[in-house]
Amino acid sequence: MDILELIQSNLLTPIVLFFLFGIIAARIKSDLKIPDAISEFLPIYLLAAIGLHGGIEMRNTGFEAMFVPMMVAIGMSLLFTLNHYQILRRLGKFNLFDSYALASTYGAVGAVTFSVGLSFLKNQGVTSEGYLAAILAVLEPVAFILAIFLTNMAVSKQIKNKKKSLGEIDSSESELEMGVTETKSNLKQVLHESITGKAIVILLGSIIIGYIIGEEGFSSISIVFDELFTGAIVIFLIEMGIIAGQRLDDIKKVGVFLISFSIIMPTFNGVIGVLVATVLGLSLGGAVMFGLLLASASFIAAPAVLRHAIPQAKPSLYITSALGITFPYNIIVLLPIMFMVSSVVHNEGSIDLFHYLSEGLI
Amino acid sequence: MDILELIQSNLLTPIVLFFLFGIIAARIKSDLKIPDAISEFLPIYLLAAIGLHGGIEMRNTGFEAMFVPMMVAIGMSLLFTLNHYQILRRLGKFNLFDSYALASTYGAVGAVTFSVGLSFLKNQGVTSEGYLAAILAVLEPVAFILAIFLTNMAVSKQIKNKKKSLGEIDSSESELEMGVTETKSNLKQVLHESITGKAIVILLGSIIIGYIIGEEGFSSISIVFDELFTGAIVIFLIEMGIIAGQRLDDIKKVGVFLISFSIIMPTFNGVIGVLVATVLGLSLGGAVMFGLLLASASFIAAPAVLRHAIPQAKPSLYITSALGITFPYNIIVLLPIMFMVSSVVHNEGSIDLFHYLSEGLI
Amino acid sequence: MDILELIQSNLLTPIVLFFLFGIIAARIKSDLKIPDAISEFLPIYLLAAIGLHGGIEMRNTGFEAMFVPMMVAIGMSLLFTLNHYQILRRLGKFNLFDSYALASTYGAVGAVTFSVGLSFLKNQGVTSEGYLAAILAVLEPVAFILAIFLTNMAVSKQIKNKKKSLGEIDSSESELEMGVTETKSNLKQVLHESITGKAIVILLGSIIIGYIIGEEGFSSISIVFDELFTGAIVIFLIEMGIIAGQRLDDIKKVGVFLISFSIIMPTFNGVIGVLVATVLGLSLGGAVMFGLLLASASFIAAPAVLRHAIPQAKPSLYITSALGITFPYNIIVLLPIMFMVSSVVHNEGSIDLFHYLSEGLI
Amino acid sequence: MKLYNVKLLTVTCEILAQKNVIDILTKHDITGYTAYEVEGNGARGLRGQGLKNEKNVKVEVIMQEEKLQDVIEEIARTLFTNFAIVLYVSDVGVLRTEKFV
Amino acid sequence: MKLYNVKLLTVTCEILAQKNVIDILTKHDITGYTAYEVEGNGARGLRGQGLKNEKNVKVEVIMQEEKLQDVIEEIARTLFTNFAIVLYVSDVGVLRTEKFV
Amino acid sequence: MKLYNVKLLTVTCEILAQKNVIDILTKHDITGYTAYEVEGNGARGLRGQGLKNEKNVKVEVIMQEEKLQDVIEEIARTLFTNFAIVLYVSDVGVLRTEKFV
Ligand SMILES: Nc1ncnc2c1ncn2[C@@H]1O[C@H](COP(=O)(O)O)[C@@H](O)[C@H]1O
Ligand SMILES: Nc1ncnc2c1ncn2[C@@H]1O[C@H](COP(=O)(O)O)[C@@H](O)[C@H]1O
Ligand SMILES: Nc1ncnc2c1ncn2[C@@H]1O[C@H](COP(=O)(O)O)[C@@H](O)[C@H]1O
Ligand code: NA
Ligand code: NA
Ligand code: NA
Repeated sequence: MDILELIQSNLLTPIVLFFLFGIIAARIKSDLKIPDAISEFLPIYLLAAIGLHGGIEMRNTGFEAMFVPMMVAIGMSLLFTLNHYQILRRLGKFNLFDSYALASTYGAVGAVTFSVGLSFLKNQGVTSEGYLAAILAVLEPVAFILAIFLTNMAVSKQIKNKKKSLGEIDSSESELEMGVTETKSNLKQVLHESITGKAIVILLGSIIIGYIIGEEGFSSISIVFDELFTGAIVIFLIEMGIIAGQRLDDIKKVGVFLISFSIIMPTFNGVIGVLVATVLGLSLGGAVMFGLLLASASFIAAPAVLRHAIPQAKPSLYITSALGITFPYNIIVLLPIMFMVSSVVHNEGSIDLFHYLSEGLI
Repeated sequence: MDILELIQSNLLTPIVLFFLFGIIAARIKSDLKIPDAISEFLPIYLLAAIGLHGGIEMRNTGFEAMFVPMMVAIGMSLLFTLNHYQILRRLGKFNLFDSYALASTYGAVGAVTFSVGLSFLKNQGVTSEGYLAAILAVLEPVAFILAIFLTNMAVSKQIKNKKKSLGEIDSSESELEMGVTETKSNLKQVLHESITGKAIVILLGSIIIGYIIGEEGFSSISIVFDELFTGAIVIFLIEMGIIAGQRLDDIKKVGVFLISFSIIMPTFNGVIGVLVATVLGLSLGGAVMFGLLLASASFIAAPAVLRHAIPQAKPSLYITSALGITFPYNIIVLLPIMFMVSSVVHNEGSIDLFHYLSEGLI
Repeated sequence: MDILELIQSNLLTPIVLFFLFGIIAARIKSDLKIPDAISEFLPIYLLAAIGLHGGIEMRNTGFEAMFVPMMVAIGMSLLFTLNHYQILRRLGKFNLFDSYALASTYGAVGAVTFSVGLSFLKNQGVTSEGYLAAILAVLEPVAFILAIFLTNMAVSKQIKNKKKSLGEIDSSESELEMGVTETKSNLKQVLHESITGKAIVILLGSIIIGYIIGEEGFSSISIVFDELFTGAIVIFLIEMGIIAGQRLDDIKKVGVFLISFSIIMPTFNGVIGVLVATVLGLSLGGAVMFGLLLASASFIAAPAVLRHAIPQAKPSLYITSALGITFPYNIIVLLPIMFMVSSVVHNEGSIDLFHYLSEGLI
Repeated sequence: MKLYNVKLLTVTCEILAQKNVIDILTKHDITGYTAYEVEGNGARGLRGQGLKNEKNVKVEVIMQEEKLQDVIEEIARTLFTNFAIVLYVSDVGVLRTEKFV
Repeated sequence: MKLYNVKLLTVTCEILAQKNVIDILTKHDITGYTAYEVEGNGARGLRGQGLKNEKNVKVEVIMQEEKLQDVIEEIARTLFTNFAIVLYVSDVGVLRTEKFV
Repeated sequence: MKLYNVKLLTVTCEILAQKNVIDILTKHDITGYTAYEVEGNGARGLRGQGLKNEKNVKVEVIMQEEKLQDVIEEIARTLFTNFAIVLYVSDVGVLRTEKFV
């Protein structure tokens, strides 16, 4: 199966089709809507299912194997966030706030994307390392914390410079100090919010519970947390499609640069991720999920964190690009591409890789 | 099994029992209630399940077989709507607006009734043609569009007559023209609303997706969209029972004529439907579902369309009769009757039909 | 397996772990929350499932066996409520209103606790008598009705005494009569509310429906109302854990006396319940469930009834102790204890009981 | 179009007191009202998280000034002691006074 | 900070009339509004139980006094006869009048 | 019963700014408030469809006139630039002024 065939066959799965259906429903201005309570519950359910599954796997395989990939993932997430910032600020000419907000949105991970990835692999009959769920949990706040830290540093610096250039005026000084203090408490608050955010809490909790109960304890709830999984994603993706569809008009406003960024950057991050994971010894499926973690952008957690941490950044930019462009691209196009790349590097060794890649991709 | 036995055995299924239970809960003024989010989600789910199922069937059987039954169904729906109007306006002495609103409520179809019908057949171990889901989708707006068109024609005519009898007064003229223009935009808006209404959109979308994915693609979500189906109807019918029960007091207000209409008309339409479908070559189960389409009245879509299209009509009339009388009658009594009729005409040919029918019915 | 092992193994089931997880999520001030619509729907679902299951069982076994245990349960519930009152009023020095409210909260039953109990037994591979669901339904209002009756008697008496001591002042007299009349209508209203309360209505309705449809009729909905049961409890217990966790701070306010009461009283009631049930001939599992009924406190129905019936009582007392202390204690510690006790008395007769108990408990 | 002065009474209270409030209105022959669930904080602590019964509700009633005093007096007398409740009154203009008795 | 006097128009109506109300606002170049679902009782009976379409909605609009008359006149003329609807106007103070046309 | 004049401050803002608003209230020793989710339209576009974080919330606070100026000043200064937010003030009468500091 070549890459176009794989994309095509992925396109014709219920998950992708119902997502596209949601987009169309929104475009023809249908009043179709999954009620809020359901669409707020589904991510919690999906994360619990992912976590339980990951925890059970880790009980079987131990978690020593996890540390190197996790450290590498954290490192790459930080590196990529910095890289995004440079590109957005220098090439994209975005202001400091938007640049950091976007950089961390793409440095962070998307739990829904991860769910779709797991379903995709299941469909391909391929498994992945259970500890990737733990990496998902740990990776969630990393990029945000970096971006918030750097934003606050930059703001402090700006303020100090302003202060110098204005001379030392008393009233202004107290204001400045207040600003810096606010900034600090800001970071502290965001740290707390990130770590106690519902996504991380349910994910980590479920991993631990999965680890404790194992296959046997899971059996009584496996129908809910395993067998209903794909159907639940389908229902959630109808709503995600509707929301993405409602945002399509805004895409024009984000500009050509950000549109390109939202497609090229995940591709780059994702393929690098697959290759690095392969080198680290992850399985075919594991490398795909590792790549997907790095390729995905956050669109549920991001606004919750960034509106408080960098309120000056425009949410219309980071939500629209992450949900309206990158998410569809990732689940429809990039996932099969990364699967292809991973298949190649897992079967044939890394020698022929770039040769093969260029054939497969173009 | 004779017809009374069949009605009795249908009465003792979970679906019907929980519906009756809902009615009783409402009558004793219990605070039992299925939360809104759940009862708004369930029809979407049911329609998705119906659509997927229909689409998969059509993939197996092709959709050429669909066109004649669909055209006949549309024709009958239009004819029946006109017939309802004459009966309601002439015999029932309802005003123009209520007559058209009621006529189209009974000309339209009920998706919930359709779901219950599918479950009823499953229970009887009988299948039906998959394309009936497509007919359900197409039939949804037909009766409304006709009724709205005719209402607007009638209103225009009334206005013109008034205008003539009053002579040409300037100020009145502009008002009249405004009226007509409003009417036109009204129809256009209703057309759009009908076609983009959530019921049709999810139903058509799911049919297409079912057609694309087929049995194989469906397998990963069949537990959600097939195995949970009957349980989901049960939960939804608790709420429908509660709402019907709350409306029982209003039944006195709708009057004896409308009560009789709400029972006799569906019976007539439904039995004719079964016979016509049998002539068209539909299976035993298919003929029942075809009859059910014509027998059913709309109580979820109707208010959404009619409040905008014919705001002068009293919703208490059409909702109460459709949900409070016709729906219970259809799922408890008429469904077994139509099943009996269909069994007879499918087994014994149409020669003995009326003889047998009169025996079975009385 | 000794009692500590059993507690430990119970501690490591998904239900208990997710409950503890919810508590932790609340303590670290996570924004995790199961949407209201879901957490309002789940008790309805659980009660429907319990009822159906009980009704089906009763169809198999007949319901003659039910009457003696039911009468005994009612008697014990009334006796225990009176006992609670004496302890709370005399030893605890609570005021009349709080004493009656708390007494009936602990005299009443908890449907969620019952659900967890059923799952616990399933996990242990033990069954219980189906008619216990009917006892659950009947027991719901009993303690409330008694407490309300006694409260109103007490209030009337107080008023009469006051009246006597003040002499017969006209204006005061009419006020008094009004008071008594209000009290009566109060009791009438509460009786109606108790019996038409959603918990009882859905439970009784489902028992009857289960009885009517039997195993065969149930098969089409067993996936929803049986196989999803444990998973649904898990989801519900996340939310219960969150709410219990939010109330942990209030526990300090309820005082040492009430904390001890919330642990000792259920233990006493529950163990007595197991022993009495065993004497009455209930099975191992049935005796545990019987004990659990008497041990459990009501935290969903109680506020709804008591706020109207005894508005002077502080809900912070009875909700906090029932949900924050007794519920966790019951499902984590007391359930295994009662199971142990029931195992002992069912296997070894009652001779060695106290010897064995003291070994097992200490 | 002329706007007539009437009173808008707003009662924010725990959800289990809604029935009591509406019963008082009914007793004074007032049938029209609007209600919706809210959350809030007050003397009786944070309300609105957790169990449905622990939420608040707002009940809004447009009424003629004459009835106002009796209604708020009865609400204050019967509900202020035992329930989480807040009540306020504002002036509003309506088109059809006949709708609001 | 100075508070400027503007009008707050509140329309409580059946949910299916919400679109009509907002269309009227749009026609008068008013785009800002706030809306939420409510339940209630009135001349057209209890609303808010049961089917979504049978619920009520409140639409609140802060606007300059100039536009008020035209808007309420049009709402009254086109919606009062056929829909469950109640409308009232109150005085409020805002900081930024430029936000409310 | 005598009604005492106090102020009702209403803040309609994006849900993620709710915490900021309540923090400002707390800073001014105001603990009582009522809040509920709404949807709406304004300068920052349609809000209330889609993701929970993209909804609005209304926060209503009854308070004494003295504190009003400081509170709205701080809300205006810290939140007006970056958040979807609207604020208005009205006059209401309450029975128990001691409840509203
Ligand atoms: N100052 C206030 N402003 C607005 N709403 C309030 C205020 N104080 C209390 N409330 C509301 O009234 C409810 C009951 O108040 P309380 O009886 O003081 O607990 C609270 O839960 C809030 O929803
Ligand atoms: N007196 C009133 N006070 C507050 N809201 C009212 C009042 N009368 C009616 N309403 C609201 O307006 C809706 C429509 O009223 P109506 O057209 O009278 O049925 C009702 O369902 C209530 O939500
Ligand atoms: N004129 C208005 N009347 C009522 N509510 C408004 C108005 N303008 C804005 N809002 C509400 O305030 C929110 C924020 O407004 P904005 O900052 O203008 O986007 C909107 O989403 C509406 O809910
Ligand atoms: Na990423
Ligand atoms: Na029909
Ligand atoms: Na008990």
